Parts: sequence; structure tokens; C-alpha cells
Amino acid sequence: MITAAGLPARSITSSPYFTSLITVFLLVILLAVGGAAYPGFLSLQVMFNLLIDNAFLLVIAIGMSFVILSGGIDLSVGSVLALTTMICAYMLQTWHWNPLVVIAIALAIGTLFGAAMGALIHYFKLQPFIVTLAGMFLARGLCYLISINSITIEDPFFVALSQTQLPIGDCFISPGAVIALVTLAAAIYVAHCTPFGRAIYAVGGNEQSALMMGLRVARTKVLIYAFSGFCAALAGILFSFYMLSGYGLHAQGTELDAIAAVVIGGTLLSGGYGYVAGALTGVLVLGSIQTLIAFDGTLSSWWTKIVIGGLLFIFCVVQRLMSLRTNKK
Amino acid sequence: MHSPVARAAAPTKASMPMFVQHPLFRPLAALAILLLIDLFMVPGFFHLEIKDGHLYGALIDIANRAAPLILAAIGMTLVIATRGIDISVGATVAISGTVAAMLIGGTMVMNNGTPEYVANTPMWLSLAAAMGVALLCGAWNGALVAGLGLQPIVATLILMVAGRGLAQLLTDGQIITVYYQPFFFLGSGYLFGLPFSLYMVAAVFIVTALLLRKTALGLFIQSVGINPVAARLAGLKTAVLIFFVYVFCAACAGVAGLMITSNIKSADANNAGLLLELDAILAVTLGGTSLAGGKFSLAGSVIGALIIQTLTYTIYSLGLPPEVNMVVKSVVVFLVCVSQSPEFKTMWRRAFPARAKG
Amino acid sequence: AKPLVIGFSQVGAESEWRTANTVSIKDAAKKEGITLKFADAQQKQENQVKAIRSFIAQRVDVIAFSPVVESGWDTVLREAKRANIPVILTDRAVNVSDPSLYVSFLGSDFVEEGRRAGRWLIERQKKTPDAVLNIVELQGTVGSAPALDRKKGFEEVIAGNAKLKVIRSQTGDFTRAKGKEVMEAFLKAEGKKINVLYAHNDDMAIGAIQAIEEAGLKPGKDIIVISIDGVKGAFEAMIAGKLNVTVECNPLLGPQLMQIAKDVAAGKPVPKRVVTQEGVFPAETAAKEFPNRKY
Amino acid sequence: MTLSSAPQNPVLELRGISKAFTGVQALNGVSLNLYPGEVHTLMGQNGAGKSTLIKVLTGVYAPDHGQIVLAGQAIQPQSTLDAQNHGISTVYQEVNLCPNLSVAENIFIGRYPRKFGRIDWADMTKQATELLERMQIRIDVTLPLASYPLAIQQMVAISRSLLVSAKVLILDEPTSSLDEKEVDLLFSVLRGLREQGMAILFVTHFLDQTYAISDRITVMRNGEREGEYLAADLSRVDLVNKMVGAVVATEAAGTATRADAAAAAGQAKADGSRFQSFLRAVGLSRKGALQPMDLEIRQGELLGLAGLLGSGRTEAARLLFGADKADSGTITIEGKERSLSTPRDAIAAGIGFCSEDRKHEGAILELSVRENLILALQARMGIMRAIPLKRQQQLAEEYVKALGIKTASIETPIGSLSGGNQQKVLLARWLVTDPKLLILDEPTRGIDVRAKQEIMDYVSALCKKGMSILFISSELPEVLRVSDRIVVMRDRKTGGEYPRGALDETTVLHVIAAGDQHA
Ligand SMILES: Nc1ncnc2c1ncn2[C@@H]1O[C@H](COP(=O)(O)OP(=O)(O)OP(=O)(O)O)[C@@H](O)[C@H]1O
Ligand SMILES: Nc1ncnc2c1ncn2[C@@H]1O[C@H](COP(=O)(O)OP(=O)(O)OP(=O)(O)O)[C@@H](O)[C@H]1O
Ligand SMILES: [Mg+2]
Ligand SMILES: [Mg+2]
Repeated sequence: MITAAGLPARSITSSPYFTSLITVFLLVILLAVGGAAYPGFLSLQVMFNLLIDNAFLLVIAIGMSFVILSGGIDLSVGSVLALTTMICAYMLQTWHWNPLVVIAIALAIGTLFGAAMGALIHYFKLQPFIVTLAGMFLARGLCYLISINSITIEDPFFVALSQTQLPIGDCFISPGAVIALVTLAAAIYVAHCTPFGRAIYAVGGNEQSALMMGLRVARTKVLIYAFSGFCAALAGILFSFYMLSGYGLHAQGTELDAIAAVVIGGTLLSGGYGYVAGALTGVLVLGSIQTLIAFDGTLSSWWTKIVIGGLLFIFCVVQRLMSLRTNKK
Repeated sequence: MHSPVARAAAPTKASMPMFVQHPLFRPLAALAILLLIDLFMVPGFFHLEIKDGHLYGALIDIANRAAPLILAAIGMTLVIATRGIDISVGATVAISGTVAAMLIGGTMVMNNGTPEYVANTPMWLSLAAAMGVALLCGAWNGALVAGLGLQPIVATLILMVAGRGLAQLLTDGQIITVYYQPFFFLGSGYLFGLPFSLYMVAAVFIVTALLLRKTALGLFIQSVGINPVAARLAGLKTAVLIFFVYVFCAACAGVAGLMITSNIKSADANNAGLLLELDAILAVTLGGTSLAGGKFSLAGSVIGALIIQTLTYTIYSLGLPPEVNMVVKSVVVFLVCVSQSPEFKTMWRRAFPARAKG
Repeated sequence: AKPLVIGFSQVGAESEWRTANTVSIKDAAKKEGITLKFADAQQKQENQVKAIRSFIAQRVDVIAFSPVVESGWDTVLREAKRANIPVILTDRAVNVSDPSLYVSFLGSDFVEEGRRAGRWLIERQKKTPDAVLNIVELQGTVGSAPALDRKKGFEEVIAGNAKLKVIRSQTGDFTRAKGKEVMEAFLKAEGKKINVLYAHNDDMAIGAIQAIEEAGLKPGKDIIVISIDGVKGAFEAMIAGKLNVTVECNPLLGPQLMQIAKDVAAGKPVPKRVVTQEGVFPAETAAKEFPNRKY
Repeated sequence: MTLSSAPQNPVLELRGISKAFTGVQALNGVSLNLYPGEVHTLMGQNGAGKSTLIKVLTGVYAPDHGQIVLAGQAIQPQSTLDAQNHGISTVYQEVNLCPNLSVAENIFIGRYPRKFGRIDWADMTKQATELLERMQIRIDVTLPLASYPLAIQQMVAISRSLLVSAKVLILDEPTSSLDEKEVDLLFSVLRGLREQGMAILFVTHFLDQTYAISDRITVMRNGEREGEYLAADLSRVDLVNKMVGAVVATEAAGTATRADAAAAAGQAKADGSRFQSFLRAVGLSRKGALQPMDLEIRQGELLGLAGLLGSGRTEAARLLFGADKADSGTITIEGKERSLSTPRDAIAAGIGFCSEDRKHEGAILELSVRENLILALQARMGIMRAIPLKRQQQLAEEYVKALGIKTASIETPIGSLSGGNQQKVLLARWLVTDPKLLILDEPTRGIDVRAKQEIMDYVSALCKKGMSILFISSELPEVLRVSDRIVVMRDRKTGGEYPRGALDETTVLHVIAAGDQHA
């Protein structure tokens, strides 16, 4: 009988479970520091604002988690978000279509856009980085083709959703934040409890093996990018609620924020290790850093950048050192 | 026993001309096609004349303007070969340019209504300082990636975010204008009729290529990129190597920063080298190097950079409205990438079997 | 009494102009003894919304901001209104359904700047009434408000004049490097045909001037150069005779902003629209004006 | 055809399969019949085309010519999944599992137990545990696969393939990382399946195993089928001759007829006292992997390290090589105490190390044979002193010839070589550095009989020239045959040290299994 139970793991690259916990721990510290330094920082509404203001980023980060878990990357999400706001705004303002139809169409376009990139990546064996980088240019370019102006959305449904506040005690939360949380729950379920979700992990762990084990790698990969495109489009719709406008310059650089959030949340960029829920912690960390800076209110533009960089640095290093430490034990 | 090798040759391969097989064929073809479009669509595109004793024309512009991108792409190639990526190149460009401009800098003072220019620090010292700072940036990245084992994209993201802030901190958000003539030679001077920047690029390229050829650097970088565990067990100093490539990449970016600053005679901390990292990565891939690390082509990256710059220039020359710039760029990137993929080659062969066999 | 607290959300630090704007506001606040909560949005509207939300959470007395874009402000401004915090806009206007969402807008008018540039050119053209002037335009960042408006205003003015023709228009992203690069391409493609360069900001003009010089032409003479903003660099170029005119876009809004903020806080009525004092500086006035420039 | 009679219709027929890669005709008109209720062993030298044949059969590669007929119907499997759906289940030569997923998932992925449409994790864990227990493996199936040694991963791969209700089961060298006990286990499972009427295609280089389990043997040589035989009709010597295509001395035929050819060679140095100590490790340990152990390796000695799977041999080797950091212990080399905390230190001290996991720790797959071969030497010479290309080629050619490495050219990427040939290149990588001590961890894994003997002869010859060898192998007979001295490891510590001849197979097993120190 061979028993290997109880043996410590020898070479797991880095335990994602620990990294994720460490992130939560660091987030709590960050919030505690903020609370101590700035009165009102720890109020419930400020915490809700974190969710309200970052709902779209959370949704994008969820899609990005899937992509990164599968060992890929998607740089097009920010642009697809912008494109979605543009499509929504254009259809609503120029054609006056039913908002629900518009939403459905926008989601479909985002999904198709992602699927197309996934297909290119898989069938032509192209680098995800490059394909989605080109996708990023393309989606932004399409925005400008629709209009280089920003278009204000006046559709009553969008306006209503934008201004609805769901009260919780004295405070409130936006429908967008709720949608984002529901998406997160659904994504966690998919990742953990469905064969598709597990196939993502398998592809991220070793694509060749996944293929040899008889998984439908092609379908999985196309679906992953389609899902990321869907998330980006959904984020775009949340963003439309949030901003009530369509604009080609919306959400520039969001892809990097999303990647940073996912990685800070404990997911390995090389794929296969991590949790979708990490996206939430990652997004909250980034959001808290920004809120902290806004509460401070004395930093000039460049100091803002430097402080964000510095906090990112501290975060990554502490996370890394702690997971090294725990791994060694 | 007969060897299986003897019966080897695959029929399709043998019939194709040798140069089509070459990995640089497709990037070169893409470049050629772009130039061909220019030839027919842009009158006088290939026209070169002598002006003020140096060559003047669209081609010169492209080469000159591509110079910083080529430099960045050369550095990026090595980073990518080790399975890394450096998205802080643009920030490094901003920092080195800013430092140089500030040190050389000088101000215009009005002296009885006539402008006079004053320089601050000796040029060589300023350049050395700027390069030193760039190397520090690289060392920072290298330490995070090789020392701490952070994932490259995140490690360099830190400098990408903070670096531009540092550069702006130095300049107080102002654009620093340089008034010192000799400094302009780097980015807009001419030597034997050709832009001086081309000589700098050539020098960096040749030195790098020699380094890769004449030492074991190329082999080591590839080994680390393909299988870092095996490379370590074979006795490579993997960490040192990875550290080195980030420093090297930053050094390339530093030179690019000097060039850009010198070219526009000022350091614009906020905009210098903005998104240069993305173009550099694009150039590397267009040149046929895989982002998965391992095998790389330095010459390919140079060609990739030229493709990008030619494309940009073509868009300007054709007079396309600025709204379509990005769409055109993305479509070209898609086309070049797809045409380079082996799958496309197979499909092509299947679609045109006669050609392949003939 | 407790000092007045203003939350100010700035666009970013993308240009010298913007930096001067920030400095002016910070200095003015200090001088007036007003506590300034400053947040930089790094050119992202969503960051501005976040900053404004956090100002509301901190219960500042007045919120002021320079919007990145015109549209999309309804929701957050409504929240501010509900919290009884007055909002002042600076530099750029917003497009909201309910004008009571802000109390005042202080800033320049980009369209007007474009018009001024156009008017100057029309005056200039009168010197050579028969010649057709071919114009090339360096636009700002695609889709950005100043780029759109400066283009619009300029076109509006020259539209009636058959002698003025825009033959090329391309974006130079508001930067020197791009301005130079695009101008080089223009020069190769159109050569001596170009008579006028209209740049949406001084930086692009300065870059383009270098390209013109490298092409062996004389900026300011062979090619008339018009730009907008009026930063120091532009004045230097004018003194050197390389730039013909710059239309001022005044960033020094600080003192005016603080005044309005104090009035609002004190419950005094304030005008809905305050236009900043701006001039047009042709090259002839440059040497005299140069020592006065603060940015 | 030597076959007298087929028991019934074949369930699977391969007819005239050919497959060419750039530069190599891997298969040339190969035919094969698989009958239900039989174990059919595929034998052949490294690079004979066994793995390729299996990959064609399971849809990984499309054949250039030929037909696959399953139960009378021609099929063209497009993918592994497709093959599985046809009832063909496969365990590939290189473990093809996902290291990041748990053991249970690796077994069940693609066919999870479901409850209300979602994956039933509890049930899956239970089933996986049971399944592995049936194979006598008791591990925590919820841990990631990567946390278990290769052998357990191999068993997991096998259990995975057993899960499918397949008509045909294909196993490509499943036993190469298993020890004898596990092989026995596996065989008893296979016999059970055979009884149920499954057709089993089995690839191995072990003659013992071939004869222990096979009903039928197909021999391949150079991408062609040499012949198909009933196991009972084919003697070991014949088998080897057919594989090699020439008459080979009988001792190569493996364990049963193992004459002491090497023993004669070793006779001269049989006396242990004649050796000077080269390396001495005292109290070497690493938490969770190795208990404090002492080890001495003498100059010119071939020290065998025997033990069960997971007894800590690899771990000990890695510590000696500095691949892992030791928690405690000292290492003295040639009388000087040395700290070996990185492989570079070890290499500088004259140590070389051939890892057991060639895919992840050895081969640099996209690089050429030449580049792989000179890598360690170049690393030792340093980055600035590049070995001239001429010299590299010369070295590569020399070793390709000396070790009989089968490759299209020295510029072929090592990844397209067959498993055994890759192993030889990696051995050559260390041989060119001319180490004083060479640690070989399972160097003969996946190598055919002839190559095995060649390699061991080569190694013995080196020993005689003064090189010390630390030889780790799960093949006891091999260890016994070549070693000057044997250290037996058990439970991650040394279980005793024995001079040559003091042990035979049964006594060693005793030491290993029962912990009997006085063999
Ligand atoms: N993907 C490939 N590309 C090129 N050549 C290949 C490829 N796969 C296998 N070959 C070649 O085909 C031949 C047969 O290889 P195969 O792996 O089938 O051998 P094998 O009989 O399984 O050997 P071993 O016992 O060493 O595993 C070898 O010469 C090998 O180099
Ligand atoms: N990745 C791992 N995670 C947990 N335990 C491990 C791991 N690798 C090895 N071990 C345990 O560490 C001990 C030493 O393993 P090692 O691989 O050195 O043994 P070995 O005798 O070389 O076995 P093998 O025959 O597999 O090479 C064993 O008990 C093994 O079960
Ligand atoms: Mg094989
Ligand atoms: Mg072992």
C-alpha cells in the first residue's frame, strides 16, 4: 500500500489558497489604516461606494479571471466596454430602440467579439496578448467610427436604473453593484461546480494534457474569451448606467486595472491556480487605494501615481513574501 | 539498418523555395506589401532628395521615427525570450528623457530683448546620469522579477504607474525644453547624410547581436525562457540572467528616451513614450517571436518595428481621417499575425494544393 | 470659524496647461485659507465620479471639478445635490438634464477659441486677398472635448471663405512628438502647398515647427503657424518668429474659483456662467507679454 | 506472420498505417490486430514508432496512409475524446494530467459525477478514493496532483483510463516509473480487465513484464512492423534479436538471464577499501522529504541507491546537487567542506545530475539536440567563453554516435526525439562536462534493453576511468548488477549499506520491505 497522505507538498508553485487569504488580510489592514487616518473612511456608505464605483471593474475582472485561469490574457476588455457604451448610447439616442433589446444586442456583440478573438487564438494558435491587443485597437477604433463625440443617454430606463438607490439601513447601493455581485456569484458557481469551469482550470494547468484527457479544449477556449467579451459588455452596460453616456475614451487602461485586480486577488498569470472570488478582493484593494488617496486630498497628480505604484508594490511584495514563507514551512 | 532519416524529406517542403521557409519571410513580406501600397497610393513616397547635405524623404522619416521603437523592441525581445514582459518601457523613456533634459536643460533668458540660451550640466554627465537612472529602473524591475519572483506583468506595472509620476515630480509637471544645440544631434542630427539615430540603432543592434552570437547569452536566454527549471539544473544562473535582461531592456528604453527628448528638443514627462511598450511588444510579435518565451529573432523585431512605423506613416500619408487609424492598425496586425501562423500555412496549402506541389 | 473645505477633482496632469491650472487653484486656496481636498483623476471620468462620491462622503462644503467629458454626470451630481453640497464646474462644461445640479461654470470656451483662431486667420488673409491658403490641421486627442470644439469653432469661421481650405487634418494627440511626426508626413505628402498650420495646442505646434524647419522651410514665414493655449513655449517660439499667433486659454482659474466658492458657501447668488479673461497674442506682442507669463 | 490462429475476430485492426514527420518516417505501413480478452504488448527500440502508432490510433496524429478498423468499421478518430467515445482509452507515455487540479479531478475530469446538474464533489472524492484504494493507493485525493511524485501521478493516469467503460485500453510505458510492487498491482488489475474481455495494448521495455502479462507481442523496428507473435512462442533471446534486428549477446535479454558481464568488469575494483572517499554527506536532511542521512561516495565507484518509490532517493540526490536546499547536514568533497546550495555550486564541485523528470527538469524541448547537449558545459564555462560552433557540433556528433542517439540531425529540436533518445541526450549533457561525480536518477527509464545495456556499459567504463556514479533506479536487478556498493533507502532515510554481492534480489526486497537490517 502506498500512502502519501500528510506529506507536505514539495513543489506546488505557490499555494493560491494562501495567497488569496493573504490578500484579504492585507485588505483589512489597508482599510484599518484608512479608518485610523481619515475620519469617516470606515463608514458603511464609503464601503458601499467601493462596490458601486467599481461594479464595472469587478465584472470585467471576473471575465479576466477566467481568461487568466486558462493561461491567457485579454487586453481588449476596456475597449469593448467603451464600444458597448457607444453602441447602447447610439441605438438609444439615434434609433430609440427598446432598452432591453439594446442591452441584449450589446451583450451579444461583446460576446461575439470575444468569441471571434478566442477562435483566432485557438485555431490559428496566436498569442492571446497580441490578438486581444489588436482587438483593443479595433474596438476603440469602432467607437470612433460610430462617433467621436460622447453621446448622452436619455433613455428613461437607463436613467431610472442609474438613479435608483437600493437602501440598506441609512445607506444605499446601486443596481449595478448588485448585478456585479450576482455575476460574481454565478461565476464562482461556474468555476467551481460545472465541467466548463473545471475545464478552464485544466486548460490553464496544461493545455496539451487537457486535450489528451479528451476535454473539448477548442470549445472551452473560445467560450472563455466569449465569456470575457460578455463580461466586458456587461460591464459596459453597468458603465452606461453609471455614466449615462457612450464615449470612445471611456475606461482607458481598465484592462490593466482588471489584470492587476485578478493578480492581486491571488490568481497566477501563468494559469491554472487561483479563485474567481479573488477578483473581488483585488478590485476592493485597488478601490480602497483610490479612496484612500481621495480622502487624503493633498496629493498632486504625480504623487497620486507614485503612491498608487508604491501601494501596489507593498501589496505585491508582502503577498509574495508571505506566500513564500508559508510555502517553506 | 536503414535510417529513417534517409526517407525523410516531406514532399511539400522540398518544393517551396528556400526563402519562403525562412522565419523572417512573412514579416518582410508584410513590410514589402505596405511599401507597395505606398508606392501606388502616395505619390513621391520613395522620393529621396538631398537637403542641407543630408537625405530627406518619407523613408528617412520612417527610419528616423522608428528608431526609438526599434530600440525598445530590441530590449523587449530579450525580456520576452525569457518568458517575461516589460510594460514599464514607456515610463523608463519618460524618466531618462526627463533627467537628461533637466540636467542639460538651460533656460532662455531675455537679454536686452535678444534671447540667450544657457546650459546647465555638461552633456556627457547628463547623458550618463540619464542612462544611470534608466539602468536603475531596469534593476528595480529585475530585482522584483528575478529576486522576488513577482510575475513580470505586475512587477513592471508598478514602475509603469509610478515611473511617469516620478518623471512628472522631477519636472513639476512642466515640459522641459532643452536649448543646448549639441544635444539635438542625438535625435535629429545627421552623419554622412543619414540620421544619427540610425547609427545609434545600428550600434545597439550590432552589439546585441554580437553579444548573443559570440557569447552564450542567446543560448542561455532561450533555455531560461523555454524551461527555467531545467536551465537551473543545468547550472545556469537563471536569476542573474533574468535580472540582466530587464536591465538591458531598460537601457534600450533609456537610449530611446534620450533620442525622443533630443528629437523634440524637450522632455514631456507625461507623454514621452506613452504606450511605447505596447508597440514594442507588437513589434516583437510581428517579427515572429513568441510571447511564450524561448526562440527569438532580433532582426524580426526590428522588422516588426518598421512595419508599425510604416503603417502609421502610411495612414498619415494617405490622408485617412484620424478616426479610422486604430481600425486600420488592428486589421493589419490581425492579418500579419494570422498569415504567420502555421495553421494558416496549412490551410493555404490545402486551399491551393497545386501551388504547393508545383 | 471652521475653514471652508473644497473638494476639487482635477482631470490629470496631461499638459503644462493643466499643471498651471492645478497650481493656480492650490495657491489660491492656500492664500484664502481654504482647505482643498485635491484628487487627480488620471484622465478617467470614472475616477472623477469616485472622487466626487468620496467628497460627498466626507461632507465637504463645496465640490468643484474639471470634467473629463461633458456627459454622464447626472447621477453623481444628483447625489451631491441630495447631500446639499453645491457644485462648481471649471474649465469644461457638463451636459446635464437639470441645470440646477451645478451652481456655476467657470471656464473658457473651446469653441470660441477655435473661432478666434479662425478670425485671426481671416484678418491675416486680408493681407494677401488673392492667394488661396491651404491649411493643415493638427487635431487634439480624437474625441476629446477641446479637439472637437476647437475644430468646430475654427471651421465655423472659415467656412464662408473660399480662399481658406483645410487640405489635411490628422490627430497629433496634443503632444510635441506626435505633432512633429504628423507634420513631417504632411510635408512629404503636400510639400510646398501648405500655407497655414492650425494646431489645437501649442505643444503640437512646437513639434510641428521643428518638422517645418527640418524640411528647410521657415515656420512663421513660409508657413503661417496658429495655435491655442498660450504657454511659455509658444511665446518663446513667437519671439523667435516661428509662431504667428497663439490664442490664450487661461488656466489661472484659482482666484476666481475661490471667490465663487466663498460666495456660494456664504449663500450669496453667483452667476451661472463665468467666462475667463482670455486674449489672443500675435507674435508682435510676444516679447512684451513674455515676462508676464506665469506658465 | 507467425500466428497460428486468431482466437476470434479482432476488436481493433490497424492496416498499413504510415506517418511521416519532417525529417522522419516514424511509421511505415504498420499493421496490428487487437483481440478482446488479450494483452498485446508492443515492443521495439527507442524511436521504433510505438508512441507514434498509439497517437495515430487515438486521434492525436492523423495518419498519412492506412486504416483503423474498430469492430469491423473503419474509424477516423479526430481527437482523444473522439477515440474515447469509440471506446479506446489511453494512458500516454509522458504523464498527461493537469498538475494544478486535484487527484480526484484528474481522474474524473470530463465525466464528473453530477448532482442537480452541478459537480458532486463529495461523491467524486469518495469514488476517487475508492478507485485508488482498489489499486492499493491511499492518498488524499483532494490535494493537487503536483504534490505527489511521478509514480503516483502515473497510477492516477492509469486509474483514470480504467474509469471509462472501454473496449480497448492502451498503456504506453505505464510501468516506467512504477516499482515492482506497483507493477504487480497494475498487472492484477489488468488481468481482471482481460477477464472481462477488454483488449489491452501495452508498451514496455521490460522483458520480465512483457512475459508476465502478454498474450501476444508485436515487435516494431524503425517504424515498421517486424512481426506479431504469441508470447508463448517467442523466446526472450528471439524477441531481443527481432527488436534489434541483429544477434545480441544473451545477457542483454534482461533480468532473467542476467549473466554477470558487468560483474567481471567490476571485479578489479571490487574491493571497496581501494576507493578513496570523494564525497561525504553527514546528517543531510530536509523537512518533509528526507530524514537526516549519511552517505559516502568514493572515487571511481558506482554507488547504487535502491529503495521503494518515494523512499527519498530523488530527494537525497537533489540535496547533493543543490537543487533543493538542505535544512541540515554537511557535505565534504575531497576533504573540503562545501556548501552546495545551488546547482552551480555542485557543478563547480564536479557534480552532474540527470533528473528523473526529463520533461520538466531536463530537456529544453524547443532547442536542438546540440544546444541541449552542450548546455551544462557552457554553463560551467560561463557566459563569455562561448564554445565555438565547430566544437559544439563535434561534441554533439561524437556523443550522438557514442550513445547511439537516434535523431534526424544534431539540429533537430530535442522535443521531437522519442523519449528514450531524449534521455540519452541528457546523459550526454553531463558526460561532456566530465564530472567527477555523476548522479543518475532513473537514467534507464523508458529505454530499450539494448540502449540500457549500452548506457550502463558506458557508465561502468567511465567509472573505471575514475568517475564516481550515484545510480538511482527502481529496477532492482539493474542496481544489483552494476553497483559496487548499494545503499538501501527506506522511509526517507538510509536503511543500510551493502557491498557488492552481499545482496540479491530477495534479500534487498527484504531490507526494503521488512526493514530487516541484517540481510
Ligand atoms: N512530433 C514529432 N515530430 C517529429 N518527429 C517525431 C515526432 N514524434 C515522434 N517523432 C519521431 O518519430 C520516431 C518514432 O518516435 P516514437 O515516439 O513513436 O518512438 P517510441 O517507439 O515510442 O520510442 P521510445 O521507446 O523511446 O518512447 C522517432 O524517430 C521520433 O524522433
Ligand atoms: N511533490 C511531492 N509532494 C509531497 N511529497 C512528495 C513529493 N515528492 C516527493 N514526495 C515525498 O518525498 C519523499 C521522497 O521522494 P523522492 O521522490 O525523493 O523519492 P524516490 O525514492 O526518488 O522516489 P521515486 O522512485 O518516485 O523517484 C517520498 O516520501 C515522497 O512521497
Ligand atoms: Mg515512446
Ligand atoms: Mg526518484
